Amino acid sequence: MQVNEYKPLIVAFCCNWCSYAGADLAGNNRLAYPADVKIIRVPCSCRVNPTFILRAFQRGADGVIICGCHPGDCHYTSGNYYTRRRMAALFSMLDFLGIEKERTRLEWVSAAEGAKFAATMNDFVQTVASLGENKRLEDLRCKK
Amino acid sequence: MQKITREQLIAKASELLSNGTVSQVLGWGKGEFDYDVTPTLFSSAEELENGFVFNDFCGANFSKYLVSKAAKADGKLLVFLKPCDTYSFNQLLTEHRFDREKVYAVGIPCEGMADISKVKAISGDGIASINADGDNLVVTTLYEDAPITIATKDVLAERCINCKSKKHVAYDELMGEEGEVLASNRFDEVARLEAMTADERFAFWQNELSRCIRCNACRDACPACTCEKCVFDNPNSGVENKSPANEFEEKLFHIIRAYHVAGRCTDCGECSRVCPQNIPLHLLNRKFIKDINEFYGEYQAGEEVDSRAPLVNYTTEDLEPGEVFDRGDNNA
Amino acid sequence: MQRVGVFVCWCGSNIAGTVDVKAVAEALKNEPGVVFSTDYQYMCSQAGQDMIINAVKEHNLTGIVVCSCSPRMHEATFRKTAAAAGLNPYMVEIANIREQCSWVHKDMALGTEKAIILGKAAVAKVNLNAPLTPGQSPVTKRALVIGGGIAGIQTALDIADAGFEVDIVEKKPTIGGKMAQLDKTFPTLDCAACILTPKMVDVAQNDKIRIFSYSEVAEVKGFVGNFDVTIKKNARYVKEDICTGCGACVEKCPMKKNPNEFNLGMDNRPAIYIPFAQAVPKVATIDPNACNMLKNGKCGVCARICTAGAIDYTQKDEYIEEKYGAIVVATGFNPISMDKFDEFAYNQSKDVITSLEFERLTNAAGPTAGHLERPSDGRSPKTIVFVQCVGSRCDACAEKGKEYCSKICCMYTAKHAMLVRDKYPETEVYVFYIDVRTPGKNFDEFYRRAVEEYGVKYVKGMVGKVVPEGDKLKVQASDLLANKQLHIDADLVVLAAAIEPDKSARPLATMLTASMDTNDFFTEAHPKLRPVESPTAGVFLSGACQGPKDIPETVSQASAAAAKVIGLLAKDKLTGNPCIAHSDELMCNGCSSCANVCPYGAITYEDKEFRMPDRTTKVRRVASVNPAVCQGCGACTVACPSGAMDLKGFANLQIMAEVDAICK
Amino acid sequence: MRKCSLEKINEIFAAIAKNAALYLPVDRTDGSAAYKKWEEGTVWSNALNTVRSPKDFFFPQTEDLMRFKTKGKTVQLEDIRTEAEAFVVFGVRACDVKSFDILDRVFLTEPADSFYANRRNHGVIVSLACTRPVETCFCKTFGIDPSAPAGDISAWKTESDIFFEANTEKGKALLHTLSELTEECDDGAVAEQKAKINAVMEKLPLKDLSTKGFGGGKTAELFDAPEWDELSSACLGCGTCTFVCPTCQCYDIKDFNTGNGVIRFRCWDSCMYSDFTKMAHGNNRLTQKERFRQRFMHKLVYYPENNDGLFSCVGCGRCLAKCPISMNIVKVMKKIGGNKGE
Amino acid sequence: MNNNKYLREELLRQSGVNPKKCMKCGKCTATCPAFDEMEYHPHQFVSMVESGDIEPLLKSESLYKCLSCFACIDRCPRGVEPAKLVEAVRLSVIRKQGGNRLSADDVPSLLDEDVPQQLLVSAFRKYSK
Repeated sequence: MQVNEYKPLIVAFCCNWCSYAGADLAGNNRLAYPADVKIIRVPCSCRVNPTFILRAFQRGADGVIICGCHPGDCHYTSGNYYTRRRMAALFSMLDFLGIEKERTRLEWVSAAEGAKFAATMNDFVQTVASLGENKRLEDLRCKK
Repeated sequence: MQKITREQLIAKASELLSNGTVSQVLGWGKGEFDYDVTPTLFSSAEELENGFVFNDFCGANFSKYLVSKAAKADGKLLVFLKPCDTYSFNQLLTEHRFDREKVYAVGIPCEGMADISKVKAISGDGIASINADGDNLVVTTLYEDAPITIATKDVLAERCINCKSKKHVAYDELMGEEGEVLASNRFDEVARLEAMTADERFAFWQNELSRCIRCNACRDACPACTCEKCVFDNPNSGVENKSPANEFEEKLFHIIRAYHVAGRCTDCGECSRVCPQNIPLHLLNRKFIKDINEFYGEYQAGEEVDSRAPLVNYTTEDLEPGEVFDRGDNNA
Repeated sequence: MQRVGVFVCWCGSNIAGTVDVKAVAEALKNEPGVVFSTDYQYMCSQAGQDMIINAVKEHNLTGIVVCSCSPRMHEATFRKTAAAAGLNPYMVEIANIREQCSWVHKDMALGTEKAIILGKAAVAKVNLNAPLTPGQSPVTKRALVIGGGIAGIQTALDIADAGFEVDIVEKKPTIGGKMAQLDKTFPTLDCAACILTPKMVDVAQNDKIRIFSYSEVAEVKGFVGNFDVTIKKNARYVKEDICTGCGACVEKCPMKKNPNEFNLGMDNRPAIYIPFAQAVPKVATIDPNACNMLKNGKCGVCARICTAGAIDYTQKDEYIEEKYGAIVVATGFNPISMDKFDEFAYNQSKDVITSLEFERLTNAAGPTAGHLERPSDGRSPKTIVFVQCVGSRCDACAEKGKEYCSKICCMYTAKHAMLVRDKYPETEVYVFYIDVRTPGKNFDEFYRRAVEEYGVKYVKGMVGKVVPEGDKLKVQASDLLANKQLHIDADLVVLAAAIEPDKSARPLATMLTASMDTNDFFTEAHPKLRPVESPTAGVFLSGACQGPKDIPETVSQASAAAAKVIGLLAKDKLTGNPCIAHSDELMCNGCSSCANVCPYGAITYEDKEFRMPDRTTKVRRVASVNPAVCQGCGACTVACPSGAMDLKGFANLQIMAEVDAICK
Repeated sequence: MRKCSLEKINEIFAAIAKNAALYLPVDRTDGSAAYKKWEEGTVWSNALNTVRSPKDFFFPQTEDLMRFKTKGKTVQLEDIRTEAEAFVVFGVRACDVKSFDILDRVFLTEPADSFYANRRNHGVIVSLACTRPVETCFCKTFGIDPSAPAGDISAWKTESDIFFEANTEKGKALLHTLSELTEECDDGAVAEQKAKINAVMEKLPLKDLSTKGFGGGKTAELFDAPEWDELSSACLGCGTCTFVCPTCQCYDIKDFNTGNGVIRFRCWDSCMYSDFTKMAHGNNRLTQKERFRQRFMHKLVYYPENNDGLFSCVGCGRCLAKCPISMNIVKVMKKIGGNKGE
Repeated sequence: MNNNKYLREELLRQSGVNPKKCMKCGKCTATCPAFDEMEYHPHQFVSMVESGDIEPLLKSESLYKCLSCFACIDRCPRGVEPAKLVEAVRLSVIRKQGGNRLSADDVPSLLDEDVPQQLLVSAFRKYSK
């Protein structure tokens, strides 16, 4: 392993009912993914405010991923449908501002999909790592 | 030149004042020069005669004032609404921001409003007077001996060039003829930016937003931004800030500002009109509108009262955020 | 800021194997607010919990962070521990350093580093925690059942049996629903009336149950435990409490030629009628569209004949307001209209009928007194063709029909075919099927008997068209197994029409803020684990309003819904989830964005007077969240542009603090 | 007085830029002008007015004051003050130059604001006499002669030449470095230029605007003037006027938590904002009317009261041009001042 | 089979038919007025194309017995549109060199007072390139 290998910082917002449980299942099955992924538990993916995502980037995150129940399976029946619209709009806007679209992602991971959770995280970390450090949405004050 | 005249509007306002329909009139007040008008409340025919103006520079959208002024008015408040203003009017009604019973709305036709900076670009600065003459503006300046004639259509504000509708979607009474919803090219500039590479877009916005001085004029003039307290002014919101300390905060403010009005923005263009640094802020709003139209079907905020804004709505078949970018590689 | 205690669990070697727990405890000592930090082998053990309780007392802790397994595992445990230590249970935060750290990262250094960061995030969050108390609301110990079919009847009986009052609202003049119209029931072939009518009588005689027949739900307000319902009792022009159901008026009414709904229009009834002999309540009803007295003020025969004086031509619709703790929807189903299926000539020939009409035709109480006669000429049919899947399993884009399988048709068709062959062995019976679906106890055996013992001719294929010709119905069909086209001269064609939810369900769903699928079936709170509850708290689902169901399934769901209702009504107070949304009135614009996205209708608006800075007052519309209804998803918090709406336990500032801690 | 042909102006700029950062107005694509750092190829704008005033160089919109580093539970204070680099602001109008008199009285009065003082000490202002006053100009109202600007060096531009006159030691030193590029001359051409400008000044629509009725001691008279209601009625409460104003000097001090410490910084604030000077009890000016009144009372009454009659407006006209609703100090002065009714 | 795979894709693309939607109810065949004339029936077209067993269809007279009455399209509960598939198979044969079913030379012999001109025109369109 290289000593100075670039380690991206990934913030993952996971809904309590599906994706957080999916992450737990990945743990139960010992399915490894990089420690760069830090999970924040939210009741539903629809709790994720765009400001949280921007804040993560400001504070030095290199990628932000939101995970929720599959469409139709939301614990709250429709929360993830709102998430889907909000994130489609937000991600498109970030892209419009020239911010790498690969740094943001929305994935549906059910409580039974531990393997999908690990695979998704592995893929996302790799994608973000290949982009390098987040320069376009960083706040230099937080790096001093 | 506007099809409706100051005199007609004063006559209408005076009539409504005298027959008791309204107790106050929200109109354009005379400024120091021929192009600077101030939204003003008038209570009598005399006040109107002295201070009311209507000319090619009456662009300000009055709808937002209804939130504060209608509640305070004793009787009904008369407001003159251009077609674009009526969309904001409806949107505010949808959001229960003022009492419809307190307002008497008169729809007036609009031929497009002039942008004084475009006038100055042609005539030079030092404007002494501007008068409308048919389809032209006749400008005299401190430096030119002869009056300069400028075609009004050459100095229309950006938002008027791309006017989306000459049709009023709300009024109690209509003066002049009703117009049509127009097929405008208002998304062309957004499409042009979309066609750029991400790097080019980043450079474009970096340049534009770096000029922001966070005067909040865009927000404060916006008829969709009527929050009792804006998150950016609220120390408990976690995102409060007063000045853009760096590029991040410039972006944060403008992304969230546009996001908060996404689906509610009627594309009135006030944000760009009032920006002292001429940042094309309306492009951010239009990007959201364009996306919403393409993702979820055409939606015009304010077209109908009580319509549900797309971001507080959904269908089970909506596209995934990942598919947003698959619709055609816009970097290709 | 809190006085935080950090407790790092080893979980034996589960955590300690890949995370340096001592280093984690040490690192977190330096976090703001942390006054105590330690580690232990099994934090969830009694010894571990005692350690927490002692530390709380010794260090005056106000907040607890446990770095351990997933909160889905032991959050409840540690909340109880906190409560035992005298803290508010919601002052606990868990850092998941097992499932989401030690088990997925093999490198000790990386694992430890991440565990510290997760711990920091939990500390940052707990510093902003506030004690939360679940809201409590009283429960009105009475249930409303909407729909008086077998689903509603069973639910009502079960609830009443548990000692709670139940009201049934039925829009027809009698309860009984579809089952009352059936002849026999599969797979046992016992008579529907024989098993249903005793239950109807039970309902009528149960003093806990009130029946609002010929009534509808007009308005629903309130929330779980506290619904305010307005019931519209349609004028039936007969005083229910006086009418004895003797039937003299029915006999004497001169306006006899009105299509009899109960027999699906296959015979007539008078303007004043009792739907059937076992109707409950057994009282007459006047059809205002048929009664000459009501229409023209001429007649009055029934009033003269009624010795009890029950007739009241001046009766008006009546609105009754009642309070309920729970509402059960049991609005049932109807066969779809056959109007669009021209190929089967339903509208051209009286001898093409639906299966429900067939039921009436074979029912002893039906228009033919149970003799199988062709509706057109009364002859007994010699050849009968049954067509399966008419309007079921259609393409979503098709203009006619439904996408789903109606589920009950295979079995009732087998029943019909078998009964015909049993009673009229000389009759030829064809059943055209796509698949025969018989998943149920004794179902396939039943179907096999129809084929093997009763000689019903099952043909794999579909009827392409039916053409009336003379007194015959020319049926053109495919026999896919023989690769043949069949031409049958039939006397009767019976269509297994798809079933759909009752039309009253959609407006009802809107009133209840209960969600529906695209087919207008009510959706369950969870398709597998909460199949009899609607996502709207306090609203339960019984029978075919939730999806196609046969009788045994309906009855079991009805009892299940009743059990859920009983469970709810048995409580004196409802304790909510304290992690719910709340709105800051000073910040709220009243724009309705939050209410638009709320899946539960938990947000209402009221006009409130506010004192303005300039000492004037202003009335503003502001949102308020009903704590009994809110489930705490947080959709509203993001929809709210002003940030007035926030979620307790997952507040904006708390989540941002977590983000900050993770990213620093 | 020294002069130089305009043809050689870029050589002048290059010479200045050799020793100091040089800022001058440059045209932007949107038709406005803004100060930019000069580098080879930068074209000096003919426009006089810039959207933002040169006060930004001495009192920037945000400025870090100090930093705390936190490690565990220890806090370490970091002094981040540094000597400002030498810089020259070139082409400052007479009105904008005057604004520094006003800012100096606020920031340099003991206890002096060391951040501002630092920049003032290292900055040289080269002013430029007006060449083309416009309709929004009213500097004369405040006794400013646009043809005779102050500054470390005053400059005049004619069709062909540019003239310099040093007023301060700093100015002399800078002008001295330019001696090879400039030549001594008389003030004939300058006098001619002055006359030209003054002739235009007579044509300005706001030439008769007077400060009559304002100044120290007028608080009681003006504070409760009924006109404030009407004047402030349309005010949106944005900060445009404040932020383009060369004399507005209010700021807020805020902390930014970086995760590893705290940056204490100051940033411009606007008395038009609802969260301006927020105190423990909340805000002391609760309505937009009060906030609006504060701005103009400060400029026209409070400031002169404390500063020997000096008004804190220089008539630059920026707020007239930029206010989204075209409400401005001129309208206020006309409505409630001594010119009332004129 | 590779060739068939290509042909299958091509037929599905041309016809716009998705045979996977078929639930094999046979209503198309039940309703087909040309059933007796046809060797392969509408439902067989659907299932055979789906399974790639297309050769027999290419050779079958059924291609020219289909009346294109579209009854099967109208009646199909799943919106599969078998007639479009029959059409696509027929076209794939006709469009090959020498594949014309009806050539201009054949027309004079078919002329008959009882046969409407229109019928010949449409037959010509249907059976040749």
